[in-house]
Amino acid sequence: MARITAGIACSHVPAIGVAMDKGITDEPYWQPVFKGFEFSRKWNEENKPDVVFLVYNDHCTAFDSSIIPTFAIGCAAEFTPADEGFGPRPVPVVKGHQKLASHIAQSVILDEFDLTIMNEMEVDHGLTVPLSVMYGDRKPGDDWGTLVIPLAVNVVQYPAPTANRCYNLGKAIRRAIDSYPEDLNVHIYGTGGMSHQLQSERAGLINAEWDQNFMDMLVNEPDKARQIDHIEFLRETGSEGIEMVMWLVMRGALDEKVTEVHRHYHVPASNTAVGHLILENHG
Amino acid sequence: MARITAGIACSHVPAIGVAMDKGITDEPYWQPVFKGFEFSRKWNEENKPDVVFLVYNDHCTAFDSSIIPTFAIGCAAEFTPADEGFGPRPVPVVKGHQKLASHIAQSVILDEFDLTIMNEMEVDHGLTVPLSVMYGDRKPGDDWGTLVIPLAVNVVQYPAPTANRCYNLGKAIRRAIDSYPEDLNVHIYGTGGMSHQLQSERAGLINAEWDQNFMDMLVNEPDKARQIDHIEFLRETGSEGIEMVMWLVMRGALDEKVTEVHRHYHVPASNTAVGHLILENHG
Amino acid sequence: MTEKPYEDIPGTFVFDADRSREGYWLNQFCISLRLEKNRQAFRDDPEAHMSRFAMSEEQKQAVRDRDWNRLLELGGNIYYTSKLAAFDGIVFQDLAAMMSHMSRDDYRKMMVDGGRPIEGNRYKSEWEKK
Amino acid sequence: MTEKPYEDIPGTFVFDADRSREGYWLNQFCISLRLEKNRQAFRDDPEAHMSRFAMSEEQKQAVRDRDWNRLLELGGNIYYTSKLAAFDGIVFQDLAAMMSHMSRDDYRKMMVDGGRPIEGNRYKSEWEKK
Ligand SMILES: [Fe+3]
Ligand SMILES: [Fe+3]
Repeated sequence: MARITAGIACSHVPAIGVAMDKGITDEPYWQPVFKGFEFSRKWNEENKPDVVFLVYNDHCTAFDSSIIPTFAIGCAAEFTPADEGFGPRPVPVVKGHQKLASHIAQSVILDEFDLTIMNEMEVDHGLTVPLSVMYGDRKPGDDWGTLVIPLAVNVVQYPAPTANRCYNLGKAIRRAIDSYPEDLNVHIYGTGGMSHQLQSERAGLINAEWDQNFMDMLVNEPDKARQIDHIEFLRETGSEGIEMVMWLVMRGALDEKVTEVHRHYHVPASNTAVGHLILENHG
Repeated sequence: MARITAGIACSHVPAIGVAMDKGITDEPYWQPVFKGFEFSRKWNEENKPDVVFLVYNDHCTAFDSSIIPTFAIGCAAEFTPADEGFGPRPVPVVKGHQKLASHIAQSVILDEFDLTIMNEMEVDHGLTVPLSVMYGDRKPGDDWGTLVIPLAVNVVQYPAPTANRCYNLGKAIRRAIDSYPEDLNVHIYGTGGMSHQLQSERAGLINAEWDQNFMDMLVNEPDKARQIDHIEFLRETGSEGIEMVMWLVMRGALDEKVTEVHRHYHVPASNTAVGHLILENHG
Repeated sequence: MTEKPYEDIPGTFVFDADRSREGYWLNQFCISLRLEKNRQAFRDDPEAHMSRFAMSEEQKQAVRDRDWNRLLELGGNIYYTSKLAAFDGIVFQDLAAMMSHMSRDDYRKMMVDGGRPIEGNRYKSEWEKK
Repeated sequence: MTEKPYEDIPGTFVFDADRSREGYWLNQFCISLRLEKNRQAFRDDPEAHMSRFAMSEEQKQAVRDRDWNRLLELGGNIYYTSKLAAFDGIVFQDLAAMMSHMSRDDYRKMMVDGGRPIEGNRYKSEWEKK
């Protein structure tokens, strides 16, 4: 049977990708950011998944204003890294797992989650940066080393889905994966965050104390974390901190009790607080 | 306050539109179909809504295989009748109610329904035929006589949302409309059905007894109707009978007890059993 | 990989994810005929227009043959394939007659008489007995 | 028509349906710059490229002025307007500095020192007192 063995939370700051693509990760500014990923890459090598279920948001790249899905699952054979305005990132094409993706889509829709199915989709830094964090440098001709099922969540136009809804979607994804007959090791990623505001006069807002509390709560008291409402995210963590609802999807797909095997927190990467967790299921 | 005063169920058989567009509704084949709409047009004239919330499905017109939203709400200023392969229907452009549509979208998403927001969308016979049924002949330069908020439901690729999910979405739409401060008379349409199969060797299947029972149940025992599962729709009412889940959205948005002011049932229109109900809220 | 409780319904293709995946480019080809410029391209050079879509040779042959049930079997969905029928000027009722191997008049009469009955048409086992 | 509990957050535009509606064509213009052919068109003739989108004159002027906060005020969303900034070769951190009326170095230093603090930045009332 397929099983989810671990959940990974990870900011997806574009500048992290740029630092890797330019090979400047040893510079004093970036060194502490990447230091915290060393364990993760080693751990990932030792716990290789067959499939990554990757929850992220599109940043007005694949989706323009004409269509805004709350949850969009990628069921295509592959997903091309998008040009976000300065050429596509020099990283491999992302390969999907079509059968598992369709199985999850079907199961979750019958479980009364109203997904949008994407049979063609480009992917932006929201998806490729967390893969770069966990898999290290990969060039366009390379293989990422895993198959990926993308789930794009609307966090750009208010309202995003609630934290509670995201958490429950995670539970439904778990049920779907648990019922897939093939033996597959699946990791689930919740990406985005942590506190950051990219816009207007409050740009640069960081709330480190809130971020650390959130990580504690997410790990040990998810039933509390899923009650955080939109206004708290917006006020306390900046207008783009709302991305953290995506961490709840990941957490919902894990066991009630998990082991935190790694935590990394650093301010800043560009405008953003970088947060990162690796959680193992006991199952 | 805005309020939903009535629900209308109506098949949206393309041939009904064609018969109107060609002016052949008096022919013996069509006469009994349109006879049953005479009351409806009179009633509609006397109970004019400001806005119609119209639940329908797209028949691979606005959405191709690349993207399949379970629920897509139209928030655009207007919706153009689409070319479905033989030129667009000669009917007016459909005007939206952007503010109410956005209000409903926001309210329903916060209520944990995972809508896709459409800011540009063409509409096919699924939407325009029920308007033609209720509003009679209208030419491209005319006004439909109402604003329309379209909700497109996936019933083409299995699985459609469950009847239960559709019913509960209706309830959420009701809460959203009830909380809109402007005085507006809103009708809600559930379209599609009734029993029909358009494909393969079982094409032409009709199950009149089931259809009549379904109408009884929908009106008086909606809690039973919402438990009908997909396999029953598919087996008993044909592969395209699954469209009837959309009637549940309409029913969910009405009071628990409603008055059935009109019923019309006729076989056939082309390949399909035509069913039509007008239900009034007591509220 | 998923149970399919609907596989025992006779004479019916339920368009699920497996079919959708198989029929993807066939259906994208069919929906292209929604627009007049593509209808013109297909009229002018059927093979050239078909070659814009990554269909299998079997799917292309079924298009050439206008083998309506075969198109469904190869992952086509009726709302897509009916756009190819519309291109040929075939109305939906006549398409339904062809798919169910009936003459136009017999099919039309069956519908006017109340449609294909549900009795005997719920399960594949009922058809096999015939 | 809907209550907006987030309207009391200072220096922040929450991109809701009202803003999205107002900024629709501005944002569609900005996202067009995602593709090189449109960047080239905008480089070659800014007015001609802008005229392909039904922006208001105010929105066009804010584009000409690169008035980044005004663009947000007129319904722009940062993920869209940042594509205009990318077109100009402005990196995101420098854009953030401009929007918050800080020099590049001051903004960068603020971030390295832990970012803009939450204390005093939760409510508009806190800013008005300053
Ligand atoms: Fe992000
Ligand atoms: Fe239909």
